[in-house]
Amino acid sequence: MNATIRLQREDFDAAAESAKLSRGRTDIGALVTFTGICRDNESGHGVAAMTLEHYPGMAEEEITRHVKDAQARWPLMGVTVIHRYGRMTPGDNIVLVVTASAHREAAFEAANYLMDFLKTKAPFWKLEERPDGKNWVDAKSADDEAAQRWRT
Amino acid sequence: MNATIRLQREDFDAAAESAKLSRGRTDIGALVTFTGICRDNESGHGVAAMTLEHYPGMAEEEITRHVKDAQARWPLMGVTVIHRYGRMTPGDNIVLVVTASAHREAAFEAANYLMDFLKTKAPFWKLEERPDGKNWVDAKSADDEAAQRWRT
Amino acid sequence: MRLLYFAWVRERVGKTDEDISPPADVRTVAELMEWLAGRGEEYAYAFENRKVIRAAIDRNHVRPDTAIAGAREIAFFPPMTGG
Amino acid sequence: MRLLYFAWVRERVGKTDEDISPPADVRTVAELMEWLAGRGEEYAYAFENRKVIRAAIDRNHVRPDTAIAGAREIAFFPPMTGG
Repeated sequence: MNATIRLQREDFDAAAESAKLSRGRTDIGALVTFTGICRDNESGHGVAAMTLEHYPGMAEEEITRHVKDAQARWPLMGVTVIHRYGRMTPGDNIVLVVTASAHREAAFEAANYLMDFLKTKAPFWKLEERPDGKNWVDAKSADDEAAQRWRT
Repeated sequence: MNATIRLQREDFDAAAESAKLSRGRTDIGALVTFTGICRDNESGHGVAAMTLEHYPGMAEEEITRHVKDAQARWPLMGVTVIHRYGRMTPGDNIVLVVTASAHREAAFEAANYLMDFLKTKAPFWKLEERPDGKNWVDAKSADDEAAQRWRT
Repeated sequence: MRLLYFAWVRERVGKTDEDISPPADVRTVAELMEWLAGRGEEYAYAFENRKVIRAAIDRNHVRPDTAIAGAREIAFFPPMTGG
Repeated sequence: MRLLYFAWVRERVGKTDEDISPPADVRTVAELMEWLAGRGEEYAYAFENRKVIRAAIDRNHVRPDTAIAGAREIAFFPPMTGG
């Protein structure tokens, strides 16, 4: 299994990362690419920028654990997870998950699973710059509930 | 809502199509790209090539109906569906679904929904070239069951 | 009305499309398939297992008991395998 | 042992990390937070609502009742908001 996990300040090229997983292979039937992007609006208030803080070391380890879980749950031929940190403005890429499998369900579910865990378990924190000042984003109970559905 | 639906013999550029949906926008938080690829193996037997036949006119109409359904079910900011027809060899792209939304669940679910319907309702038929001759691919009951889950 | 055939239904019938005028007592999609099956060996072969064949009237999926009155274009094909 | 603070816990404590030697009767993560809260105004503020603060020992998420014995690195932070 081809697994790439990277934390970086720089932007990523979703297309190039996704192409890397499938290039030259004829056994992959389904490729899912999820890109999370910085939005200019969160629950009705404007967002001028966002700074992502992370716990170096633990972030990589935690993502690696969940990538291994995903590999154990679904027959994957490749997984790429890239998470950025630092300051981003609306329209900037934040996170990339790419999954490759013979079949579409495995690719969709593994990508969904990894995103649910990045949201709730990977040690990252978002500081938003709003019109009324800086604000640490609250965790969403909807994200916790989404992650709960994999606990079977 | 930005919707692109194309049936074509030529290959597509998944990266360019996905970039087209998000370029210059700051309201999109999640972009899901699904690429279906021709595999060299199907249920244990080799596949040298595959020819996709379609019902011109109805294929576009049927996909348009399901894209509209998806727009009604989820808050989407953009959808692209491209389905190829003609002869393909392993590693070739077959189908592309891109969905853009503010939130990841909508983007994931809409892409999944559209793929389930492309598999079971869009008028396309696959003729495989196997070592033992040409063979029309049988519809899979797993695909019908996957499509059933959206009927609520 | 115009008939269209796809995939192995097309291969068995031996043509992609044709214009037909079925008798007035052929009212539904199922009755049309039965009538077609009686038109010769290739049709009998194409429509031998009618339960698996799907139909569309004017580019909309329909059930076997759907009336064909007013249809301009009726298509017959196996279950779809796109995506 | 080394302590690390992230996000608003870090901002309130006013530092990213420090080395500490808590007394022997501080046995669990919850007891460590209680002890830290008594170390001054900034700690009292950072740990005033201890129920929402999460902890990791040696880079693994842990519950408040987890023993801290043998830990090299303990981190405190709010619920994660990555992805």
